[in-house]
Amino acid sequence: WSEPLIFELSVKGRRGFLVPEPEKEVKEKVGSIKLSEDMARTTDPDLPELSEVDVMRHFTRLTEMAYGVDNGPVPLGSCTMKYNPRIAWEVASDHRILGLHPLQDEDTVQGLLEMIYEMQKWLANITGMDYCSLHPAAGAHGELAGILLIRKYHELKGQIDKKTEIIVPDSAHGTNPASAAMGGFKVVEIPSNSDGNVDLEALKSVVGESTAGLMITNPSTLGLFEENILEIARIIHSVDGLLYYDGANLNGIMGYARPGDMGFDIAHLNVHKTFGAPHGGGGPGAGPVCIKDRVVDAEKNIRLSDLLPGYYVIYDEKTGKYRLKGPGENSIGFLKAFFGNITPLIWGYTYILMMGNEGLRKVTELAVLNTNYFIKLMENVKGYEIPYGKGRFRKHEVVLSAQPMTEELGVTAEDVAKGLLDAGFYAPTIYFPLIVKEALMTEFTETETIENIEKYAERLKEISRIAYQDPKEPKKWPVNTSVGRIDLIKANHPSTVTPTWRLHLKRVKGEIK
Amino acid sequence: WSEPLIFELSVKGRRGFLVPEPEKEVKEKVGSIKLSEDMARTTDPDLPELSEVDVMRHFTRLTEMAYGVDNGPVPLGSCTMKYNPRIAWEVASDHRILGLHPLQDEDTVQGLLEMIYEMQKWLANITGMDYCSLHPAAGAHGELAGILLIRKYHELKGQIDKKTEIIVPDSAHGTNPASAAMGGFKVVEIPSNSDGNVDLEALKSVVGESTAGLMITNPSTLGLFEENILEIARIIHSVDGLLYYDGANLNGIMGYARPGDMGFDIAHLNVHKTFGAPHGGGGPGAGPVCIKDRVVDAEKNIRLSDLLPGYYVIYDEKTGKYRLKGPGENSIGFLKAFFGNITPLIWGYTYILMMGNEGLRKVTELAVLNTNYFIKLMENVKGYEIPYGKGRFRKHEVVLSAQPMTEELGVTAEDVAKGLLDAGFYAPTIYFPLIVKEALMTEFTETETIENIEKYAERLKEISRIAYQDPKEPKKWPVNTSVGRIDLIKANHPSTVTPTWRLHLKRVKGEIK
Amino acid sequence: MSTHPWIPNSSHETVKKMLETIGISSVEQLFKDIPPEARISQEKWMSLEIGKGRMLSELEAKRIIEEKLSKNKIFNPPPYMGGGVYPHYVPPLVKYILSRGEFLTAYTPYQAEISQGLMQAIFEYQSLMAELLQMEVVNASMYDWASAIAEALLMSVRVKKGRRKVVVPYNVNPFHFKVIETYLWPQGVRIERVRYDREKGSIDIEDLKSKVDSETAGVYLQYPNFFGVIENAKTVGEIVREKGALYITGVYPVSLGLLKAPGEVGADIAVGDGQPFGLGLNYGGPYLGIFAVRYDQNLIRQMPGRIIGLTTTQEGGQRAFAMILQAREQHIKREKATSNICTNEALAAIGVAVYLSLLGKTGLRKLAELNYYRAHYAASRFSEIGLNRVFSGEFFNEFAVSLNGFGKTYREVHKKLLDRGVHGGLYIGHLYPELGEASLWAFTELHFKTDIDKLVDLLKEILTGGG
Amino acid sequence: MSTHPWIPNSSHETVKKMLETIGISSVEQLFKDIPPEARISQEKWMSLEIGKGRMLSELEAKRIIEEKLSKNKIFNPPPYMGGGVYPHYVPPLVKYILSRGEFLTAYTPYQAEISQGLMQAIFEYQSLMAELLQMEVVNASMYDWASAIAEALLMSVRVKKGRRKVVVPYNVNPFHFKVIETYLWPQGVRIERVRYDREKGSIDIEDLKSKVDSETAGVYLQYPNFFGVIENAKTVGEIVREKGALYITGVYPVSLGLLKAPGEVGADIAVGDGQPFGLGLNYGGPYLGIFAVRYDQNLIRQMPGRIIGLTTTQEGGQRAFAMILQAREQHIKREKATSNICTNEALAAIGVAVYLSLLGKTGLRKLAELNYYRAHYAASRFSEIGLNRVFSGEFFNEFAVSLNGFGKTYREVHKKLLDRGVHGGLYIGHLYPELGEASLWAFTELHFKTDIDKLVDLLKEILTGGG
Repeated sequence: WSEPLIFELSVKGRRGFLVPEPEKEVKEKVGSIKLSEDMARTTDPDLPELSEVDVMRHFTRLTEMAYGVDNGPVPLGSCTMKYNPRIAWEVASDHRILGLHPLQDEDTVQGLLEMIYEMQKWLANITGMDYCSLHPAAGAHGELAGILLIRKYHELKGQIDKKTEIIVPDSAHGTNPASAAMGGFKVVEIPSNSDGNVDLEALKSVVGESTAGLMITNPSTLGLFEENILEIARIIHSVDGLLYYDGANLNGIMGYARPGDMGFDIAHLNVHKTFGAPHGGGGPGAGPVCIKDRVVDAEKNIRLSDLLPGYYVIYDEKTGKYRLKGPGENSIGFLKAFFGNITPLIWGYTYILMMGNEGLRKVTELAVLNTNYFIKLMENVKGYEIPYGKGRFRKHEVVLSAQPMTEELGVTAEDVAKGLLDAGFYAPTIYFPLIVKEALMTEFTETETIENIEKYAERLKEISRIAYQDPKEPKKWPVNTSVGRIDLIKANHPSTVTPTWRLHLKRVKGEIK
Repeated sequence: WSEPLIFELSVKGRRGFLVPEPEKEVKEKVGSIKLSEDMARTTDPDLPELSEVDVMRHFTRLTEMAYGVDNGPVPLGSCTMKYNPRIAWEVASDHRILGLHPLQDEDTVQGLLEMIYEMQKWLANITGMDYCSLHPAAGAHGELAGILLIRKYHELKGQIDKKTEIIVPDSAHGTNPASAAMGGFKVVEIPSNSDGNVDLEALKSVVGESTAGLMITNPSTLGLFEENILEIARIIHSVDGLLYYDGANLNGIMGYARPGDMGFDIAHLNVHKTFGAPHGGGGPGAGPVCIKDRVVDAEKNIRLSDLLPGYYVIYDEKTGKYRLKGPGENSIGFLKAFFGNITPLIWGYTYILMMGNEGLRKVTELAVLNTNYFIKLMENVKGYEIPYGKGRFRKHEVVLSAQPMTEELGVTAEDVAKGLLDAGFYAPTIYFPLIVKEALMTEFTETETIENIEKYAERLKEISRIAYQDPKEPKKWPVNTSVGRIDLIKANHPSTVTPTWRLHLKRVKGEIK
Repeated sequence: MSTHPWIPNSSHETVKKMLETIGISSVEQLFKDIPPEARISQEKWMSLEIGKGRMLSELEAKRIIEEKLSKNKIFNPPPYMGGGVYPHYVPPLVKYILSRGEFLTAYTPYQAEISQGLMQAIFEYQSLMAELLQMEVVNASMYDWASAIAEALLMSVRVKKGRRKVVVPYNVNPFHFKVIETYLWPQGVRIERVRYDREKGSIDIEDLKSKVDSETAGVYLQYPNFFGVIENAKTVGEIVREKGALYITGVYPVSLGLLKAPGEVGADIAVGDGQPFGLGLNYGGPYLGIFAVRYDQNLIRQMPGRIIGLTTTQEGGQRAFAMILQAREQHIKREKATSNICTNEALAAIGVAVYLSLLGKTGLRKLAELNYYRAHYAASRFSEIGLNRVFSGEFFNEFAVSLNGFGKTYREVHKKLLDRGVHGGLYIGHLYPELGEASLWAFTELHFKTDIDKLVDLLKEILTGGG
Repeated sequence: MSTHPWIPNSSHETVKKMLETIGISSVEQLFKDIPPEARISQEKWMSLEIGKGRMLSELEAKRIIEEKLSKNKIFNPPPYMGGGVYPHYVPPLVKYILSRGEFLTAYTPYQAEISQGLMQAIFEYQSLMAELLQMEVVNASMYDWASAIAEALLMSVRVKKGRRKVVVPYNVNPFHFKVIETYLWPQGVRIERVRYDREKGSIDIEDLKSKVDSETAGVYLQYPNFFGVIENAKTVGEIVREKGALYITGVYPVSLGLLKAPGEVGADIAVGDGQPFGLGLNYGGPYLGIFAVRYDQNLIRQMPGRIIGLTTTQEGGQRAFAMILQAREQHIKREKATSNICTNEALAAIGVAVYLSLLGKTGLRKLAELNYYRAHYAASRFSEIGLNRVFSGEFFNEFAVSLNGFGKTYREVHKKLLDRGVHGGLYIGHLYPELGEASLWAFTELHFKTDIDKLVDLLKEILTGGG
């Protein structure tokens, strides 16, 4: 099943949308359009010409060639692909939100501001932090905010010149080191020990004067709770470093532990993971950043909350109105032009409103129960192993390794993944975290049914059986998807790389090498 | 690809929806639920237990195993499967319509009443009739209304005892005779001549004292305009019969001819055909019934408009408000409990508003152009023929016959239809009208693109080629659909007929033979 | 002339190509067989009031429509009004599934192989409804409750050949009764009415007994009845069965979370409206006529409407769905069909299937309980301000009260409530003059305790205050 | 404890089964490795303010939210306000496609074979945008226009190794500039500002020439600029190119129906916001940062963000799509990545693809013309009541006016408009104190002539009236 490109469907003279003519009087008063020759566009962009019918059918068909949580399990580890409740879609796409201009008079958006105000509070309580800014547009954006907070903290304390390093465990998400680098820091990686915890000795050996902070996710990408987190916090704080919490894995501990209680100074959250907003095939997300309001400069009365980015909603007791508070002089400033990504935020608002303390705790419990039930089902399955933290319970996710199968048969994690696609499942995250070879990082969240978890495990076992019978078989997978395995070399080679149809056409015409 | 039944997905203890507990004070004040033993339900209905996630996935998958205009061409003849504009969906599903109770105070629904008022007027103008009632819920419902109008007309004129027959051409939709029978009339069928027109001599031979009226669609189900329509009207009116217009095929003449100008007294419309409301897999529809306001009883000042069913919206000049006018004593009364099917009506309102006179005429032009272009493409294709009205232009549809193929090879219209499914098209209406053997009744409407019409014709030719090469091949079709050909004998046999899962289970348990 | 987004081939280029292929020079030629007297000239056509004459863009149309929609008043909470359809919560998931083009823009599934998903969904509707009603055979829907009763009564006349009378109590929904009259009139079927007990509000059993006889083809009973009072449908059923008539029960399906199902009280045919199950109010439709019969070939053969059945493929025996028993329908049987119905309310039926799948086994009972509790709380609070129930019979979520004695018309009270942004109940004094200034009030899960308390406060103010 | 609809396994039965299989007796045991000091007790947790504490049903939540949403004021026509994002029409078809779960609930298409539809849609976004911008390489989106500029400037520093200065005029969007500052600060990149021509509103070319030098890695120009004035982006491009810096242009994409595209004025990088193309306003997001470069391997290698590419399958050469050039991204390159961005605005990009497919070749030009005409009509009507433009430079659909001389603050005027149900423009006096009581007004296809006439009448009344 394949669908032509939208450009290939174009037929001269077709229209998908009527644009009204300017009113007669308008046209008369204004006369002709006056633009300088330098700037007047002389050829229309070569957009396709289609009827509305064509557009509807084309994109309907494309959706039918895609797969989300609404289709079935998406057990991508660390992505927290939970059910995205439709009621939240209805709320978040209400025209009383869609139609609000970000610079509109505050008096006219009181309902929305109230919701944001509550959301700020709820997120602070969930994380045990003091304040949350809902400004960042994604998890990585929140991380960037966090890193900039660390930078600003040390700047304000006059010690940025020596505070040049951010420490990151080797099991960290790739965004952690990337964010640290964007924040102008050098990244120092520390290893995990066989328990899956940070190697404390290694940590101590790198912590020092130059340590600006440490970024860690807890539970880790191995799904393991960092047992020495309090000690780690002590060590980092002892050199005036800040402890940064990567909130990607919060779904594994809500209601049981809070970053604010573990000694973290800064945390970001992923509303599109933990709080049920959809991922949209890669965004939009929302990545609130939260802080403990520790003192930065007692003399000047600067606290960490003064550094937060973007707008913050406050309630004015006097007028009974909600107001936007812009960033002050010590703030890290703006990370995007206006307020945060309202649609996912309101989605998350609806989710938290409906879950409450009670529901969020249950979310975590079932997410963790699902993980450990799955682990039990995968015990002693030939070809797979679960490295690190032997015998420890996992939280939100678990990382299987297909390393035995790879070594014995040459069947890789990728092959296993394709074998899952053929059974109608999405695949887990593969080859991550980097410290696990042939990793299959699996997160069911609280959404997955026990039947699906069992079927999934069954399929993994079947893949193993097939592989051991005929190791060539898995190399043919997938066969049930709309296309077979993809030529990534051609996709990336400079002479064939094709990021747009325009480039393709130019290449065909020989206008580009 | 198959999907379990919703019952098979049930897992004890699951819930898809939280129902709040009654408030504590409410419960206290009311105490326990008091119902007589005779009437208190003691066992919950055996509905399945599923999470919201399960329900979302199940029905999402079911939609992916269905096919509508949004997926591609649906050339079902006489069904007028045109594009259903999404803007009309947005309007028709607005909460300011969804939330209105039909018995709500008229002052609180002025916007809706205004829209209905305009719609009444527009439909009257489109059809050339004087008044339209938007009460009936479907085309057949509108037909029933029309038939009852005929009955009431003759009753009021004191001639119902002799007016016992309704004349219907042999090419008519099945609803025509069925409606006439529901109206208590005897049905007299008259043949079509080779031009596709009604055989006038045959008509004259059956028209007489007992003729209550004649039901006809124009253009006919052969897609041919009834050339003698004025003469037919004269003949029917000469015996004080009423001429009824079946509006199913209005899409073939809008802006070129109006039933009101052809001598029709009563007409029904299908908003879900002509005016872009969707068919929803079999409804809801809307079937307004329109009349010429002819005199029924001059003395008592009764006119045909006094007979119309349901509510009619009038504008009260004095108060500047819109009001509902209920049926008077001479009305045929109500055909459903409240107003009409608002959602499709508002959908149609939006369609007409956006099209206007200009657009509706263009609709017809392109629908007819598409038909005749297709006919040209199908000229002299082995295995097919186009009976009746040789050389005449068709209007909204054309009926091909696969009779030559059937006679020569045993390949039937049904086989052809399944061959179309395999090519990703929906099939035409088959085996209708009854006067064409192995009929393939095809209507593209104005929606279909020229590319799709050409591909469709190409596929029909290919089917012919394949059939003449190997007549057994088409019997295997379809092969590209989610299931192969279906066992209709088992489906309908008394010992296996299974209209519900409950019956299936009872049969399995031996509780039913 | 420019191309319209909904008419792809209307571009100059494509029209030209098609005309050339056909071998004509203008589109008008395609209409030359229309007699001149029957034709409308372009000028005349363009002079008529149809929309705005010219084609509008979406944004122009949206603006016009927005101005109209803003004149509708939405109440929060919704009107305290039932009378056959009720304000209930509409889950976004139901709306979403129904918005998907694969269902929304499909036709009746004539081509089974490419429409299995649609047919399975309708089959599931039938099957879910079967469990709720405890009946074995359910059709794919009628237009609404009222027309379903009418069709049921007509069916009873077909089944009970020779019997030409049906019996319908006065306390069934009067809006339904009007439709019954319309449908039965051409067939010359006599409708006999049964009185209700002025004290309890339920059917007068003695009167019923006197009216059901060997001429009676069918008897219709609504429970809860129009006054909200729960009939003893079991007792009535016994009376009807004894006389050999078909027993037709009409139910407000939410109440079946608490009340015995039609199948449990001996009904031959069950009807009702699926509207409360996630379909919204829509000012009158689309709703969903429920129509079910118990498993009896004689009944099944006389059923109106479309039915989807479970079967298998011809080869391989894979499970499959198909339209069944079409030999009852108009497109096969024409004037001998059981009804002329074809387009029904399929999408609404699917919506109900989604709704019932969400609610499930326990949800429906809990919903019914909540409705019961809220209404009984309201009745209790009403009585505290002297607004007493007209009838003493046990009720579900709707009850009639009388203003007799307050010296005010219901209309006055109603207008004052409206002024305060609250929409009250349904005036029924004109439908039942014997009850005086009576009105009917319904309470659902959307009327919270705080709403009811506020309503009672307002009513008290209005009834006792001078203004 | 009862099962939650979003947590299927939370039923007692299932929990019990899972616990037994795992071999533990309570869920709590799964959390025993959390040090007691880091744990929160159930009591403490339950005491926090998070939602309403308990789990709410949809209908309870809906009621709470409805009350809040009703406090937002929707203007019809929408605010006469731009400033980087604009009220434009949002086609229902765009909303519908984005509502479909297959896209909405998908993740980044890591598994190519099962996500071809999603990747094709994003590839089409990239390709449509490429035609609009006349650039060959487009990424799958950044967060918004502002962050896209910041990333572009950072990229210029990576590409032009050793150059540590970027040049940004004062007349670019000040909301964007604040973001540029934030992103560039940690890298120690110097930002030099260029003055604007106080008469025309466009960039001061002489000042620009004096500031672009051999230290300059990148120069950013916005056209139309913040004041709505159309810059001569071609001339600026020549100056920038001469100094060997990267030329970054920011565009309001609707204007490209009339204005030369970035690729036509010599831009190396083009940025902008897709918001006007069917995404709505959403009080600040999600929007869509456009990011494109011309075809140059050096540029491509330094691009931030995800890119979908066209390729084939390994066998058979069937057309296929894949995420490409991932070696630039954080999940592969970690601290050496071109940016930390991963989640972007994919769904918004697909929305823009649907929008541009609908508008097509001619629709975009017509839309731009309509915006131009409406704004110029408004400017003309404004001047009739003495509200004159601050700048003389040619503009697209937005312009600044000054209240200097009227003896009123903009705030006063604004409040009075609000009282009459109209939302005026954007006050910019605090952003550009040198302009006094200046405000910026934008006009789009949603502001009809009748709206503008009404606005002018109101303004006249407010400006000349006493009250």
